[in-house]
Amino acid sequence: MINRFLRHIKEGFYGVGRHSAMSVSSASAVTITLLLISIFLVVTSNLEKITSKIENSVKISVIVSYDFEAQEDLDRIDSQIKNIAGVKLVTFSDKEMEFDFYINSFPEEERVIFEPYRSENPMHHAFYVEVNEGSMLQEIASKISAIEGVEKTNYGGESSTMLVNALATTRQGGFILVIALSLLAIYLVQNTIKLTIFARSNEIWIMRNVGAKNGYIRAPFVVEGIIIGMLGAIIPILTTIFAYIYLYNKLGGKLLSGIFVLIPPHPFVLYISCILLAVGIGVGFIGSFFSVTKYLRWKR
Amino acid sequence: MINRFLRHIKEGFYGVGRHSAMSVSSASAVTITLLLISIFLVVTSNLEKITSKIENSVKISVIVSYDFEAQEDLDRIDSQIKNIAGVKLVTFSDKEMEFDFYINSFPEEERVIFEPYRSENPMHHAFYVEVNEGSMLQEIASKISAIEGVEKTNYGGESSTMLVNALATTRQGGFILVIALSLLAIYLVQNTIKLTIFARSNEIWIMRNVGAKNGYIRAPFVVEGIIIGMLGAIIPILTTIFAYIYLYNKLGGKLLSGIFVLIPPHPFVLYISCILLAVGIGVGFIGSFFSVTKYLRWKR
Amino acid sequence: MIELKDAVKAYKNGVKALNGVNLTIHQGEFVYIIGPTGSGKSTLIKLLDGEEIPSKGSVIVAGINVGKLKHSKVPIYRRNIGVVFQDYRLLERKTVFENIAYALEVIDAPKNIIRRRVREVMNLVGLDDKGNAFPSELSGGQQQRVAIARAIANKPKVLIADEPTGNLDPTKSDEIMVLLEKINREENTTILMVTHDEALVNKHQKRTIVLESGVIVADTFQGGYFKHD
Amino acid sequence: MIELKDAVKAYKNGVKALNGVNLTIHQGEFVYIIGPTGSGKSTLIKLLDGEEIPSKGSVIVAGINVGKLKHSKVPIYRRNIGVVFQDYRLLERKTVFENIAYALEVIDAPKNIIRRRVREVMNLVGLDDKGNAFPSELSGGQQQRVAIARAIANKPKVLIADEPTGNLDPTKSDEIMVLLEKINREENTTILMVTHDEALVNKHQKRTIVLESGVIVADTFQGGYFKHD
Ligand SMILES: Nc1ncnc2c1ncn2[C@@H]1O[C@H](COP(=O)(O)OP(=O)(O)OP(=O)(O)O)[C@@H](O)[C@H]1O
Ligand SMILES: Nc1ncnc2c1ncn2[C@@H]1O[C@H](COP(=O)(O)OP(=O)(O)OP(=O)(O)O)[C@@H](O)[C@H]1O
Ligand SMILES: [Mg+2]
Ligand SMILES: [Mg+2]
Repeated sequence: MINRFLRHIKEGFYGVGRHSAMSVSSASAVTITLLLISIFLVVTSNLEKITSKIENSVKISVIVSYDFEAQEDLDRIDSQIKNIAGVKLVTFSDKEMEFDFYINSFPEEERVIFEPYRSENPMHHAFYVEVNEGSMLQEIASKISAIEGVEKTNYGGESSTMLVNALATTRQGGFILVIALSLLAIYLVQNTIKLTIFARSNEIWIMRNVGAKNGYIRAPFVVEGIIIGMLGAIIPILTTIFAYIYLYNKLGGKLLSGIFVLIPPHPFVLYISCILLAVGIGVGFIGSFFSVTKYLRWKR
Repeated sequence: MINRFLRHIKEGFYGVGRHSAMSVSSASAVTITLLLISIFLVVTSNLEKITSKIENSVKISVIVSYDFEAQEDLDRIDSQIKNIAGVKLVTFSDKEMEFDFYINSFPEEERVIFEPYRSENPMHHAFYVEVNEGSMLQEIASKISAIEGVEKTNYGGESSTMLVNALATTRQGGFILVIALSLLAIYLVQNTIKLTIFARSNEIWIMRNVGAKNGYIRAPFVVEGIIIGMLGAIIPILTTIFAYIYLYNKLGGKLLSGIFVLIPPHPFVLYISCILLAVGIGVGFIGSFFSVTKYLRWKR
Repeated sequence: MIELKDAVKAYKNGVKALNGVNLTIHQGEFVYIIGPTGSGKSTLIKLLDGEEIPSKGSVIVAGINVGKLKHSKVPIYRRNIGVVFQDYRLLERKTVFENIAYALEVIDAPKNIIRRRVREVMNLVGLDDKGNAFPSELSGGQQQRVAIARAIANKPKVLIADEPTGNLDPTKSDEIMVLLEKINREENTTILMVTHDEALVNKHQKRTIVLESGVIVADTFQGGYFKHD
Repeated sequence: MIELKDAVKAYKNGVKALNGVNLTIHQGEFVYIIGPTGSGKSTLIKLLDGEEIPSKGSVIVAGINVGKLKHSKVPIYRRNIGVVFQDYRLLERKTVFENIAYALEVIDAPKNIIRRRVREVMNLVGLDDKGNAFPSELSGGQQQRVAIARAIANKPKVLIADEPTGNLDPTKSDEIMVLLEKINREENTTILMVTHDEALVNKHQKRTIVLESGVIVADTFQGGYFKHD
């Protein structure tokens, strides 16, 4: 049994060598496919990280009505907000802080204009609410608006939701694209392997002629497919590791002067490498398995 | 001669039919490749349009110093700005307009705060400068700053340049990616065609045995490659046309509630279709041409 | 051992290669099948080998109804019969040694036994020095002998040979005939041999079945290349 | 017409298939080449066909130094010689008709002439009803006859045949021999035929060249299957 297993492995390696032109063709198809997948994975993972970071930084500001400024009202509103599902953090900011914050948003020389108004402070008390997921901003804001004593809510206006939605769409779209492209790419590789095996369908048929069972014929082809998948994964893995580390260091880990922070290479490239290797082996295995099976039925 | 040409064409069509399994394999490789290319083309073209639109909408605001408010100074500054290379449009906005513009940016109820100041208007005269290319913003702004009488220039602050730069980078990166992926995809197709022809290298050799010159052997294979390229382009072309028109109509021609306007489908999808068809034919031609040439040298 | 009952074989394109063949061959017999080109001899062999399924009638070899075998069981059935195909059917990417060894590997024979047996049959057909050559590096007659060696390697109960001497010179043909007769005698192997070689049939006289246009027109022990007209 | 001078052919793996062959064949001659399997007969044909290049010496056919031909010129040279290969070399994906027609299409023969000539040669070799069959649907002997038909289709000046009757029954072989003799006589075609068929050689006696281990051991007009020992 062990002997037979080893024989198939050996035959698989021989096969790669003896059909070197075809092996190179298949392996290069794997390589290109995995390079594509690698690019997509790196981009989407980083996009994923960036969007979740932005989403988290968007807050809902809750303006308290002038008629509900008593401490008990504020406590009630606070706890009511905290009870809403999806709310992460609620911070309170009183009128004074709001006024300071407001005038600080003007250039220094213009601030004097506002000082006279401090005594009759026109600002409201406010709560700032952080939510778990950017996509829930609108829903939570409208729930908060319904609380008694809340004059209005604001979450950075339309542009904020829009940005968050845009990023979410991009992320989802990107994810679907990764999956779709990976499937297409895998189909391509499978196609290539099928063709290399087609060129040997005669061989498969002769093996049956000589008394080889289907499983016996299939084994070395499958081993060959796996080897080709592994060989094809080498370049993409090395490229990913070195290119990502290089880019990360070159950019200082940031994109666009620091708004976006990249995923640190250390465990990340290892994960990507494992995924690439797994896809390579998987594609090689599946591609050769089904192709051989197909040609096994070519003749009796 | 014509006869011979027709014979090759006919043989090419026969070839596609008689090697239907292989034709399907090659054509599906072409299809996937072109689908990828199509997605990239559509995305980059729209990105291109959006960025150039954003770039164009970013203006430099030029604040005129209080000491240069005479009409002759304003005329001089105006003409000096217009002389700078890359400037597209210069519009003037006087103190009054600036004041209105400023207070209009506040909520209605707060505007009363500012009215007392209208008589002693603290605003400056200003020019608004549109430039030809977003990437030149910074350069032109600093040239304008150097003009006598200009107190300061402003172009939406750092965030504006950053956005423009980010979009430019994305666009460039996207362009390089399109080219790179197209090349890789084309290589994949060429690889696939090579394998289908490899499976027939024996045929090529026998043709030489019977006295067929290399060109004569090659012709029907090349016709076959072109046919396969064209067949492979059908699905991507139809998909592009219908999917783009559908998405365009569904989104109302806009992305993210109107900040970004999409390219109208009418001539656009036709251009894309032509490109896809050309790539399909080109890949089929080149792939088959070189593969046959390679196997022609297999034996004497 | 071999029994065909009303076997008819019509190919997909309508050609009726066999048209009702009844035939019984007993264990240990040595039978020639002769007949003009295109008379259905190879088709008969393909039926026996399970490569083609009879359109009508049945083909029974060693108690097995060959035409009814499941696709996956066909190779296992083939382990009991050795076939020399008219077109040799050698594995192009394996050497002569590996080609012959393959037929033994599939039945999980131990390595050292395989090696010994392959050397033995290579010697029997006179190819001692070609073990490492690939089929494309052999002459026509050498390829034919590899096919013979492979067919006899695992000592099958039935040996079916489709023109095993078509590409051999008279001397070599005679040697192969002597070899087959020895196998037939010593191992009691049933042998069915298609041949066009008049000289051979006349020299080594055996039961001879004559096919013509898909039907048996003579089945005689009289020996000699039977001319039917 | 055909002249080999000290032709030596050593294959890449070191096998010396031909070891200094000197041979002159004149226009219109009909020559048998016989010899044991593996003696270099097919190699000799491959040299004449330009498929292999002599390691030493020269091969000249119709004034052309075949071994020195440029790769791209080889097919054009081949239009003057018809070759029946031992392994047939038919185009698998073309029908019998198309296979034969192909040899005429490459020399840009007009369509109607091609059609007429193909029908003619198919009739000559007795394959009138197989025009639409693919090679895989033919019996061994039928494939061999397609190869013969293709080789004679464009009336070559030299016809080289490697065991053209190896898969044919004696009657058919005889018919093919008569056909070749007719072509030789009527079109003055030089014919070189490799064969193992003793009966044929004895019946249709011609100049006979005996190869053994890559050298010519006899070249005689005495006729008959020459036994050298
Ligand atoms: N796969 C096939 N499809 C269709 N027809 C076939 C097929 N194989 C053989 N035939 C036809 O069946 C008939 C018998 O063929 P077969 O190969 O059995 O002849 P044979 O007796 O072996 O001849 P030969 O001596 O030339 O080898 C022939 O007319 C042949 O053309
Ligand atoms: N491509 C090759 N590479 C290496 N050796 C070869 C090659 N072709 C033939 N040989 C060897 O050269 C020798 C002569 O082969 P050749 O095919 O010329 O013999 P032949 O006389 O035609 O034999 P047969 O009658 O069996 O066809 C043989 O020993 C063979 O193994
Ligand atoms: Mg046959
Ligand atoms: Mg030979």
